[in-house]
Amino acid sequence: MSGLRLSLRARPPARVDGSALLPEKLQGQTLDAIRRIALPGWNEFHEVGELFEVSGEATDRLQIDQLDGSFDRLGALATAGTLVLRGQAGDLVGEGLRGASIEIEGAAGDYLGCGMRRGRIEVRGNAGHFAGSGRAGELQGMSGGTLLVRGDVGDRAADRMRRGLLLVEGDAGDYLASRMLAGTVVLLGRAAGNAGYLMRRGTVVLDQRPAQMLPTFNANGRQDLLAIQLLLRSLGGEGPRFSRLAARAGGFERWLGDLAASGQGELLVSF
Amino acid sequence: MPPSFATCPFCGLLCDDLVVTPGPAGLLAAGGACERARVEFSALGAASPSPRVRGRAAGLDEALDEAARLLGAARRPAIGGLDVDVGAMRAILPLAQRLGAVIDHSGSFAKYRNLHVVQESGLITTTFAEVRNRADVVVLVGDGWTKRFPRFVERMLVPAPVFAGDGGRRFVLLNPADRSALPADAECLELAVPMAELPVLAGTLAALAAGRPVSLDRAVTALGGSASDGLAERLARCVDWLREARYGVLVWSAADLEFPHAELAVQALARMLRVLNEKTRFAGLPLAGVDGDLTANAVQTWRAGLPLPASYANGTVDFDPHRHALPGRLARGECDLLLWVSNLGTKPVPVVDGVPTIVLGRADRTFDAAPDVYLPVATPGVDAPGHLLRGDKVITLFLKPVRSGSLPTAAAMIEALAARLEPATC
Amino acid sequence: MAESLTVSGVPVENTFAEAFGMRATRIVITADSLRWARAAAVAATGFATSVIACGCEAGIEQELDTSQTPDGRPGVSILIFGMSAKDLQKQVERRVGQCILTCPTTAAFGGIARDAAKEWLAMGGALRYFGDGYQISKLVGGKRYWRLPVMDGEFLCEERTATMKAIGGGNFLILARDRASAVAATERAVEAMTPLWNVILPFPGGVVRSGSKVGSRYRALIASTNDAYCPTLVGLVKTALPAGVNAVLEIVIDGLDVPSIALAMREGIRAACEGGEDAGVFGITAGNYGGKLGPHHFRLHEVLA
Amino acid sequence: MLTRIAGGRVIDPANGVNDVIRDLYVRDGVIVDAPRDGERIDRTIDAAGMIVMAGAIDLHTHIGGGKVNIARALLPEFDRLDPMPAHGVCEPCTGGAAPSTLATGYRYAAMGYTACFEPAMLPVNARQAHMEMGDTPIVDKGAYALLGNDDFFLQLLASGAEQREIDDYVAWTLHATQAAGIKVVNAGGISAFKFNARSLDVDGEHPHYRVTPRQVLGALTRAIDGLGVPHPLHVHGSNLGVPGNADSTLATIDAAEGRRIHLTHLQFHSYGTEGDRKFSSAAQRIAEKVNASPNVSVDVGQILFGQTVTCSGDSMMQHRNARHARPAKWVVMDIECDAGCGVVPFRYRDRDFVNALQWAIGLELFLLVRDPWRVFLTTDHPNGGPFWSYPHLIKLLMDRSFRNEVLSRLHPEAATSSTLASLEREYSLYEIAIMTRAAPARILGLADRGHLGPGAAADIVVYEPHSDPEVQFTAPRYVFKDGTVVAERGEIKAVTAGSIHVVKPEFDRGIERKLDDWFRRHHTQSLASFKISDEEVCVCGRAPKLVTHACTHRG
Repeated sequence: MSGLRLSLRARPPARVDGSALLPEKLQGQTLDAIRRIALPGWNEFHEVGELFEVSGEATDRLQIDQLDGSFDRLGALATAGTLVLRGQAGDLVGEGLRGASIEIEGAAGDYLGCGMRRGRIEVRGNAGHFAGSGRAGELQGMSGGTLLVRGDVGDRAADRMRRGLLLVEGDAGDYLASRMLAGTVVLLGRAAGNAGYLMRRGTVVLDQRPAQMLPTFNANGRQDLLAIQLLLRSLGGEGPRFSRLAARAGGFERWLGDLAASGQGELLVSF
Repeated sequence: MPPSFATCPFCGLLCDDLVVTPGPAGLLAAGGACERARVEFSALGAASPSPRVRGRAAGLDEALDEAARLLGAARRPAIGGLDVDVGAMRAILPLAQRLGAVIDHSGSFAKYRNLHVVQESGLITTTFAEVRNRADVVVLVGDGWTKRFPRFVERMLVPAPVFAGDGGRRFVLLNPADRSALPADAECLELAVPMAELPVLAGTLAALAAGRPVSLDRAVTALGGSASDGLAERLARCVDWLREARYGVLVWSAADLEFPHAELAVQALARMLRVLNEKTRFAGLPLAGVDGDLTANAVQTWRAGLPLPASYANGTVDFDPHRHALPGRLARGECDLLLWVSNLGTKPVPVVDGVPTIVLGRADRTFDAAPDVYLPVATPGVDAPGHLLRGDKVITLFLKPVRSGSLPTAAAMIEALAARLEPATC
Repeated sequence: MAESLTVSGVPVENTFAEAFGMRATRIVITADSLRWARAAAVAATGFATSVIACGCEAGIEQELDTSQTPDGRPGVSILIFGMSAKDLQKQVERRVGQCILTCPTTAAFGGIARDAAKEWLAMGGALRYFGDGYQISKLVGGKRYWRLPVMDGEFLCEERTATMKAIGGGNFLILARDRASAVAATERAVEAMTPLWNVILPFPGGVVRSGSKVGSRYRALIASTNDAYCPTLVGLVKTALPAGVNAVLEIVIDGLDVPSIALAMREGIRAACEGGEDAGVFGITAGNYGGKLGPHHFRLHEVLA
Repeated sequence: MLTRIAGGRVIDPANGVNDVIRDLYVRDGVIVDAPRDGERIDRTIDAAGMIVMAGAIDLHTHIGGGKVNIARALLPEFDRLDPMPAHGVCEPCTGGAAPSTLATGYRYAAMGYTACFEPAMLPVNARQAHMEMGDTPIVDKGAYALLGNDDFFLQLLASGAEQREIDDYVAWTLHATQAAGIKVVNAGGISAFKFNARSLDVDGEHPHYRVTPRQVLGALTRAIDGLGVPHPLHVHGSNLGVPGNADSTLATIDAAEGRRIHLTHLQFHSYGTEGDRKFSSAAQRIAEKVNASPNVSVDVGQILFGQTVTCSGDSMMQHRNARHARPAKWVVMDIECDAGCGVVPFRYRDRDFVNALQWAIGLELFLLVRDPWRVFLTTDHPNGGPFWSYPHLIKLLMDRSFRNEVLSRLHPEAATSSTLASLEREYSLYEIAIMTRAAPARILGLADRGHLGPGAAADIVVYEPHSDPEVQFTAPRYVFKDGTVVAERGEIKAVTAGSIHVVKPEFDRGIERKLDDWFRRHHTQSLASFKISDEEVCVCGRAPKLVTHACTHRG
């Protein structure tokens, strides 16, 4: 496969900020120059060459293999190119993403795609807590782009989400879409407790009935809404399970809430 | 000559009406002292510790030398505890900066339940004297506050609210609160649902307060109640009280909210306060100030611009409650030294295999596993002067020592330690 | 150089139709059934014959089957032409708001391809306040939609629709023996032009009888009846009507580009001339202002070549 | 050690010196007379061709106290955008919308400011305010204690107490909180908000005490004059930010009845209701009144475009303005029968009509108030913009074409709704020196600051002249603080500790009997706990010394 390839060979003693490893920044550099890039750890800087086997050619595609969860912020703020991560990616992968594509052939840590604005992240395995949310202390979560998790997501996925698309094939932990401001979540698996807590606007499509429905969501009856049909049809390319959801007829059971917030969000539950 | 009153540093109320005298077994706290104050003063009074190196008594110089040697060798030190006064915190932060340490308060997980809400939605709050003089409706969440703030009822809730008109004061107890803590004749409404249901209860009240059409039956079912137990009526009455209040106060202590993502329940309550304030006055009182949590955070926040937990690694300061939280850093094996500073309380020091530990601690503290170095330090308000932020966040009180002790202050100890380190290279 | 050209034996004058630059947008209206899409389209393109007094020129472009619409429902595409994006903005807001939003089961989508887009007009973006705060914005496939709660569910409306450069005023005139022949010829022409994309015939039934000239003896009017083509004025004014011609009808074509208008003119003229002079059609000509006013000249002989 | 600053162009308005080439001598942190012949000069700093002024003084900047710390905690997103890594002698910290105390000290000093006054110190929060100021390195500090919304004062006033008793209470507060002056914020309004009132105009009645803001202003201005406190009553008027509040502002001036009064962040109080949008500039009316009233001084509270956070004691108006918060999060507090606070982040946008007009109104006030001794350069930091935008603001005042060029880029109606474009005035360097040095020192009663005469503290700034005032004022060549070079060309060279400035007027301590009773009945701390001693404030404020300025009886 073409592109640059880094393969982890030494585990750093503490978490390392990997945000310098962007295809757009490395593109065109020599392998030696890339080996000399220093990544900030805790009170020390690690040269890429010390930590990784470096091979291939620096194009707009970068693959990092053998990840063990000790690198945070991989792909943060990326605007272009393709980043392929294999193994256990760390926390804050794709933080503030602005346009690139990140493929994780493994699992992701917490805060996956937090604050992302554009671009696409796809995870083959599971993602941790706060996928598609925002950085702690800030008002907004993910505000654009597509975040697709083939496995499960942890708690608080899409917390404070403002725009964009979070697609999950597996299950979601507690407080899915908590404080959601707008945007769209489609969950094929099951949502654990308190889905939609304090959500203000936005759409959460649940292909399975959640464990419980908050009393601050009111039933809106069965609704077959054109906007939702259109939305689901647009997901046809994301795999057969999404196509099947799009093809099902008869609309959804629609719940409106959270009335504890402004109450204009919708939970759409397959029946 | 009037008695000289002491200020008690052992909870966020900072009661300043204690009379502390030397007794046969340690210090005798009288005056307004609560049981907790009596125990703490007494325990401190009896101790006469010496520095220890790996459990063995040592001279101060030897212990400082050893601590400095360990600090000098550390590449990734963590500073924890921070159960301290302003002076100690002011000394700790330059050291943290110099060492590139990660720094966190032992109670920051609970503290963060409130900080989260401030940072991600905002809050309307009030302080003790407003509660005392103004509050006509007081909503009390949980019951941990009765233990953590023993004299809160006596000092803030028993005196008549002089600005509240003639109606007196009404109470709402959310969750299984201790009714007996309140005056026996107080008008009181109990919504006794399990603490873990607080998010649902808070959301329901917020929605009802905003006049939204919430089904009381569904709410009762979700809260684990039944049609016959009157919960629906009490919910409705509670909302009436909230809306009728001239000056309502909602009291909670974040440390009580021991369930995951509790900050969301606080945020629901914060929303409720916003809605209520469109028509009437209703403020929150997040009770805190135990173990110096507010103090440590305040000093860090004003000096660095960012609260705890923080990292000073690589000559910068960074705030991230997720990545820099000390328990996580320790559990992941990232730290190679733990400096624990605690001159107020005696919370257990985390023990991590292979991580040397230096404790600057209260005179009476004991250990299950002896730290590499223990440096006893003065307790502010007992052996040394100091300053602490009170539990309502606005008032800082001076802690006058009740005796003249010989122990150095934590600040002095840290400065002595810092003086032994190699000159900073950066 | 009076080169002569006939179609089915009908002489076509060697002249040109003079057309103007305009701005246009296409809106795709869908509904649960074609009936309601059509109803909305008819209303939305009503009273839109001439930009001078109607604010725009509009018409139904095509009826669409379920494979041709964004939401898989039957639909109708309409084209609206105006002199500027600003004028169009006003018309789109009014027509979508009054005629599509109001019509059962419908939805409205922008119909101009993104790469042809010139300016963007607010469509759902302008109508959303009808939702009184209950409107929902939704981004699907990179396009923003507004969902307005209405009494049969939701009105779905794309946030904006694009304009593109377009042309108004393509035309030809049918010179006929009598009114019946003229009408029959225009009916044939309109039928032939109806399947064509990118064009509309903004006048009633696609046909206009009140051809106009620039100016008037009344100072307030900028145009008035085309007296040279009025059979009832023969003998009174300098007429343009060949002998035997007693009725003239015009077909005006607005289109998104030159080839589409040219194609429409060719198909229309050919159909009008079908049956030749036996059908009472004696000539084809076109309206122009001497070439001074409009940049687009559709020469009849070239169009038919 | 004797230092000579040689050959600079000295601008020292307090001593009537305008651009005169002369040497300055500094010994032990103080400016001294030229030495006798033969006396050894240890160090000479060549200032030839450079401009020498006293250290600048900011008389209204929110640098400490709980509300600023709330703002810091509230907005980590802006700290993350403005990191200040460890550098030279500076510890790592952050700037942002509400900068850290370290960043505040470093940036003020680097810019040639050597003294800063926190204008809204809540008496109950005074310790923390002094601590935050104490952790603000290099610069001198002082604070104005807030009165006029505290229940003790309001009940005194409502009960018809004698002025003498009010004077004693005001003086007691100055002593107990270690303050340099007294400020009133939305007189009576903060308290009224606790009784659920949502607005209170100058002649409106407080819902509980039945007193009016006019009475509050009257009593406090009388007390300040009577006690001989050098700084006039510092007044944040009624109806902050409300269109049409110019009437309240004029009424506030009248309420002083000719006694000294300082109107702060006047820009936020100079709004009319003309025009389609019912929002207009009343700067001309206000400035005329100020020009005609020699008892009045003002600071402007200029707004500058960008992100900021408003920190105010005015909980009533901040709650009302909270709907404009951006980002949409805010904190409002009622505080301890003393006052309140509101922290509301704002983003001032140049394409927004209201914001653009606010900008223009501020500049109109600067240019229309004629006497530079009575108008002060402030942005009400951080409320209208950060203090580090002062060089930009100075350029706006000194360069008309620059000002009009900026105006032309704003919302077009800002120009048509104000007279700014037609104002030709350009401030001179001498006038800038007055408004940023000599005048603040005079109005605060700081005998040893704000000038370069012998006996003054050696707070001295040496600027390299530059055709662009913004460049010149951003990074002076040298900044001396008490004789130490603390900054060169914008870089901090030494981190020193500033002094605390206070006033301590004489009063009858008998007031403490009444206060003690009040504390027992209403407070949650004792009177003894409340008071801050001289020794304690130096610990809190990390101050090498407490400088007490004289009060002279006038009354």
